[in-house]
Amino acid sequence: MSLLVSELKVHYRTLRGDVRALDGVTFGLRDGEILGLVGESGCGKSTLGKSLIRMDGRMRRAGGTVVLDGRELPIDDDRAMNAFRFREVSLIPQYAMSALNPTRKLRRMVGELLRSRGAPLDAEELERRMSQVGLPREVLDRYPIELSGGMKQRMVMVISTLLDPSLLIADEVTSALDVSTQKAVARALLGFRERGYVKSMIFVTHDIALTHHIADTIMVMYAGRLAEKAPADVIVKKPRHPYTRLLLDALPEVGVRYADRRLEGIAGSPPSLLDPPPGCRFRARCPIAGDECAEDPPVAELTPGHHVACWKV
Amino acid sequence: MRRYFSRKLLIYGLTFFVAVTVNWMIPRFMPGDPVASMVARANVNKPEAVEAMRAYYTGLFGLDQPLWQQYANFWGALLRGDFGVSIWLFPTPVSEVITRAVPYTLALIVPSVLLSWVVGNRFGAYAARRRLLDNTVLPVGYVLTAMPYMWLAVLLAWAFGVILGWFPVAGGYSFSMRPNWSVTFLLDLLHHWALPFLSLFLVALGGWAIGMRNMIIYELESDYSNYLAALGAPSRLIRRYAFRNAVLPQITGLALQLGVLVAGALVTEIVFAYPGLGSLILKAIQNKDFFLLQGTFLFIVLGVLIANFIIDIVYVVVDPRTRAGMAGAQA
Amino acid sequence: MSALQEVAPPERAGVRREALYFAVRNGKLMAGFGIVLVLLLLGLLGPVLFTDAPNEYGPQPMSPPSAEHWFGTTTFGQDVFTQFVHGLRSTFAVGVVGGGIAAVIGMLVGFVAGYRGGVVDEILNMLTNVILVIPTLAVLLIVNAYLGIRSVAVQGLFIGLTQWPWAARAIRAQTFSLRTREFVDLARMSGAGTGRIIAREIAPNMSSYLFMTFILLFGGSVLIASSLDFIGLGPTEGVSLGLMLQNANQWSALQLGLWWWFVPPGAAITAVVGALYVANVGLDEVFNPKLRET
Amino acid sequence: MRNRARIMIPLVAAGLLAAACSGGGATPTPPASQSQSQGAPAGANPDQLPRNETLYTTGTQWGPPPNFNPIREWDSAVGTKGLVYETLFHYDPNAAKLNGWLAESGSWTGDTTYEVKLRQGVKWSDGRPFTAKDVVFSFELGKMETIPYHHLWDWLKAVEAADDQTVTFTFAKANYQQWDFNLYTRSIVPEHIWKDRPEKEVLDGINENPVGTGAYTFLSKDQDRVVLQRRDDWWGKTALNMEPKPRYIVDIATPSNEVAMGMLLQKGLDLSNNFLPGVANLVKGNFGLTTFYNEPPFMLSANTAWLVPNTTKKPMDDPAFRKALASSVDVKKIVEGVYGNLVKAASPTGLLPQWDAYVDQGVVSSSGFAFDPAKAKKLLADAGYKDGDGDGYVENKDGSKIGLTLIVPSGWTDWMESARSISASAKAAGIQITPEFPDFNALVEQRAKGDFDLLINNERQLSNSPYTYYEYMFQLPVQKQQNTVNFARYQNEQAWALVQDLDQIKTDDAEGMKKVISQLQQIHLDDMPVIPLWYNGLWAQSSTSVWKNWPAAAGGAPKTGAVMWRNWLELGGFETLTQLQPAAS
Repeated sequence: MSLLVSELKVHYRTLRGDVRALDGVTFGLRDGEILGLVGESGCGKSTLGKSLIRMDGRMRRAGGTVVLDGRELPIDDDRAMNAFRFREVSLIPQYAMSALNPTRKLRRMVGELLRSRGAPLDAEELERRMSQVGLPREVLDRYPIELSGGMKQRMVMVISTLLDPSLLIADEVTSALDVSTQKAVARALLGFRERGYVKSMIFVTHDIALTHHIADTIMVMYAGRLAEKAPADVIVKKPRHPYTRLLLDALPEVGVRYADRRLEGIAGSPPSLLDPPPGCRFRARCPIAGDECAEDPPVAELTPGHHVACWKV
Repeated sequence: MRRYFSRKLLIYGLTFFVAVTVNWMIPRFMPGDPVASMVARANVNKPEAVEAMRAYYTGLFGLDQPLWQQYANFWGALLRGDFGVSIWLFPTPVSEVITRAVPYTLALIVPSVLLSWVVGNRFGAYAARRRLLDNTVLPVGYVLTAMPYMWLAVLLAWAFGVILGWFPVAGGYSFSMRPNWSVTFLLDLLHHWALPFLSLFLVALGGWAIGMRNMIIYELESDYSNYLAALGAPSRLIRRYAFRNAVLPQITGLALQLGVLVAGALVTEIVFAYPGLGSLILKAIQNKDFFLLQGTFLFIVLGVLIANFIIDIVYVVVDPRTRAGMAGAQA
Repeated sequence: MSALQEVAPPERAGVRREALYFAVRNGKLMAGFGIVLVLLLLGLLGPVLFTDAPNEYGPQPMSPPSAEHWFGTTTFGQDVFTQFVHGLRSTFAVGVVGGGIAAVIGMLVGFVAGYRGGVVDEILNMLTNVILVIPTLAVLLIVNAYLGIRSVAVQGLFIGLTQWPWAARAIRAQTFSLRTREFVDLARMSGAGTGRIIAREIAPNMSSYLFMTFILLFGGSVLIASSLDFIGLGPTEGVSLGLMLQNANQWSALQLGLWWWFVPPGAAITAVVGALYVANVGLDEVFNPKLRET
Repeated sequence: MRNRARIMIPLVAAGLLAAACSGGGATPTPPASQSQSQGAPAGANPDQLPRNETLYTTGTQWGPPPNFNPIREWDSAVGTKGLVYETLFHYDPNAAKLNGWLAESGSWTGDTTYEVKLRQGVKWSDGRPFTAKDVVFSFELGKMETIPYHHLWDWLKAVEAADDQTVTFTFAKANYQQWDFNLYTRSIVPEHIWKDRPEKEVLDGINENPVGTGAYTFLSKDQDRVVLQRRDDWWGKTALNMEPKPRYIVDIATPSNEVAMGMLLQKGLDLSNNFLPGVANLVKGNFGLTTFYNEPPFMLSANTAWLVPNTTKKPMDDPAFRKALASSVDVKKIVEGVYGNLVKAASPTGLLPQWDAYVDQGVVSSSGFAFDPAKAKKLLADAGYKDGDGDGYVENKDGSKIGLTLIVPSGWTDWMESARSISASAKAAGIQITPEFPDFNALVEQRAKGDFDLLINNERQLSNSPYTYYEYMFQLPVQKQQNTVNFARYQNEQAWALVQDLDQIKTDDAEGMKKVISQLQQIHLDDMPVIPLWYNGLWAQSSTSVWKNWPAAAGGAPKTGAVMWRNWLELGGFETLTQLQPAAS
């Protein structure tokens, strides 16, 4: 196991109290595995992604552990985490378009970043990796403003993986791109794994269709909890959790078109995570909910690698 | 690049034209007749002599010509560097009166503006997101920037000049000195310069510190800062980048503030009897010396325009985005 | 923050309630507005409660602060506190008039230039830039000399007329970024005119920004007015804090030990303007969650 | 950026030094032209003036020294006349007599001829001898139409040099009083330098390197000062047995009174001729400051401040109204409240205390006035001014409202306060007066055109004769523009004839003068063309830290005025300098 997350609880401090954005999530990630993390807005997938690399000021770990390559990540200790960031865990942020300092030429910026982390800049390696994603070396002598959106995205991808991190978190990297670019990004990510730039990857998205192309395993989250986790094919072809099924039903044809909005097309809305009611959180919207759903459903491993949190399976 | 600068130059040229025209209009709008007041101050009590003097001065100042002629003459004289003759300091040419005063004003304004800008930016950048400093240094900054220049200046003059006796309260250099290049004299100059400089510096300092503090907080919350933090970059690097980017709006701010800073310098000079343009303007106002007024204002406008242009150039050098944009436009 | 919004989708009322919530808990905002409010009340009620004419000579010249004369008296026996409350009133008046007029012009020019763009923008921008560099003092001088009568309101008016350019610039930039937004497009497609779009769509979306601009203009006007007063270009009728400073200085108050004459007016200007600036930062934090201290 | 900022700071500092130094370095006059010819003693051009040999003065010049032209008696640099250029005589107001200066003596050799004997051995600062030709040349400059003493030639017929030491003046009409005034007022300039100057140059020239006969020469000048250096070969040392004590005089242009007060307290200033409000407190306290008197009014008197009514307007054209107005003004309140007792209330005639001998007490006691609101009301009522509408203010005889404005220049704070005070006390008598503060220039124009109701004026200084005072009051004819005198536009042929008669009386005929002056006083007090308010002080605050023996009323101290004002050095200001003693000795 490369990554082992157990019973992770992360809360947001807000005016009205703690929002339990992540409420006891357990899962593992094998070496070389790409995990697709899907769910509708507010399900906790972004919180999970952030928690693994950099919590923001209002996030707090309420319990649970994260172990990466046998070492526990001090996720709620911002300073201690620095040792792991970039080298062990890295991030391709959602905001890749604006992630680059506008007033530095890229070569200098990358150099300064690496030096600040005590790693020398291997210009040759950098240029090689850039050419692998189709970036000419001249890009390094430009300012970010001189690059197109796609170029910036690819540049960020290259930078983030320069130190060959064990775990890469790709947070909604495709949502701002058009379909063909999305595919290119997906291919590039796969290429990174093949060449060993990254060991494993968490691909956070709400686009279940795209995930299917890239991920080995897909994890569906709902309201801060794991709903279902299984190999990508299994999730798409034989989903067991009613929520996953509804998600997939909402798509016209799997793998043909992604339809962002459809995910939220399911009637009703998730419960408030401020003070969530006990029991299954999908209960209120679930077509097959029963009395037993008033209690928290355990996560059951139906077949090896296929975990579902539902009383009805 | 050429387009950018020619645009800027057009604006500055237009401004200069408007300023010259406005300046030319000042005396034509002012109540009272400068020749009358001048003659009154000369103690001539024979009516015939008064008339002779009046005619003489009116001829000298060109007030008897048609307006358009006066306006044309004004431009002609201006281009020859002739700002007319001061009435208050008759018969000294205005250009001479100004050239004598300008070094003092420049010596006061340039260092206080630049230093307060540099130091204020440092302070603000340093204090931002550091709770202790943010809660101690910045309130001081707010108080400083909200102070009327002359109030602080008078308090400083009183405390350090009259009470403690550490600094002189008037003059550009000791009244016992004659200008020379000795170290003693230079120190004496600095001694007289210190308090006016300090009051200008302090008030401006607060403004820049606060501006920078607010600016840099925006930058520290920006995406590139977050990305760097996520990659474990030390806060030193992040702050450096943020500072660099926050400085850009501060440069623009410098250009915007120039007028206010000049006004502050003028008031401060008056308080400390510093022999620069400020004291001159006050006296020109009081004595209705409109040639002198025109000259000083024109000079200030010109100075501000030049400063603006320098800032434009600096901005282009510092901000790659303007250059990149221009490179794109050319390609 | 994005997580928060995900959890509870925002509604307008909610946002407003939240702003209010943060507002009352923002120390900077509360302290700033608190000070301004106290001084404002003093300026509004003071002249009513202490009806003495502020320039009336009293029998006890040069007396230090006492129970009878809270801020002491001037060389002429005038009660400094009475002058002070009257002065506060004119200072607020100058701020409101000057800041208000500058804000209105700045908004008009900024909105129109930013929204219309093109030639209109070019012309307005050039006008703005030209006025921006001309030293305010020159214009104010002509006006002061020409009009002769210098009331507080006229002073405020002309400060306002010369102070708007930077506000216009800032508002133009904001408008520029707003005009391509969806809701503006929508309004345009539905056939709304320029004025309507500006009033209904653009202005409300930057109302907090406009308010903060006004605060800065207010503070600037107060400071400019005090400088003018000090040079002797102040209102000839009535009392203002700047005139008090000028008088105290001209009559050598500090040298003669009458600190109570010179210190309060300057301190009050500093307090009003400083408190407004502090409140402004507080407001910024309220409207802009990223800036809140964490 | 970090590195750049670090470099920037020393750069700025260096730039400042360069700027400041070029500022200082650019301004001094090249001293060579002055020192070459005067046999400069060693150390004549010190870079730092020794404090114990230097006198620091202020209160005359408010800005950069504009010119060094003695013809421009009203705005030339301090000391141009009196220290650098000299006059034929000085006038001693205490003894009321002329003292020979460049002239050893002068006398009327006939009814219309005056002969001046000049001193021997007087040299211009360029080494050339001073002769009768220079005197003739200087007075003949007045033939130019724009020269301030051009009118002298209305009654002066000829000036001739009988020999090198004798000058004879021949008059068409002998105006004795005016002539004495001219004798101690007009500068004598060197013919050999001035002879080729055209009229424009004579009147408007800067006269950059003045060559005079005086005890000082200009050493340097700058924006805010002029520095004068004593001539050790000055003729007066032997001829007059006088020597001004300060080797250097630095006259400082302070932009405002409060700055002067600050410098005085710092002991950076020896003599301040500024009006320093509240200085009474400092004199009483232990600040090392002295004034002429150590009690009110602290100062000698220099001129009279009048309330001037425009007698061409209703109701100021009515003497009864003017007298009522005079009784309504509470001058004491102004003296105490506004000036803190630094000025003295004027006597009803307004003649300065130095002219007390000319005041006819009989006239004053029968026709004088004093502050008396009841009397003012009665005078108004008797003359037919009644408050018909009950608003507290009287109306004109025809029932129309009286609303007068009193103008004083904006920024003249003491006068502004005084105007407010006058307005308040007139209100008590039922006269409505609103103070207004136009700017000085506008006021000058209004004053010249007669476009005003009331104003305050003090433009006549102490002189050798009350003649100048009454000339101011009564001069005729009234012009469309009244620029310097008779702002009230008061027309009284008899009074003007009397003033001219006074001019014809020899200055040693005190009784003859008194007789005419008594008649003039009667007219003044009966008709009140101007209302005397108070005597402005000869503002002089001295610090005793470096120089002592300043003029004072008490003990054996000098009785001259300690003053650097223009035209006052001949009235005792110079003599004061010769009486000073270093405080250390």
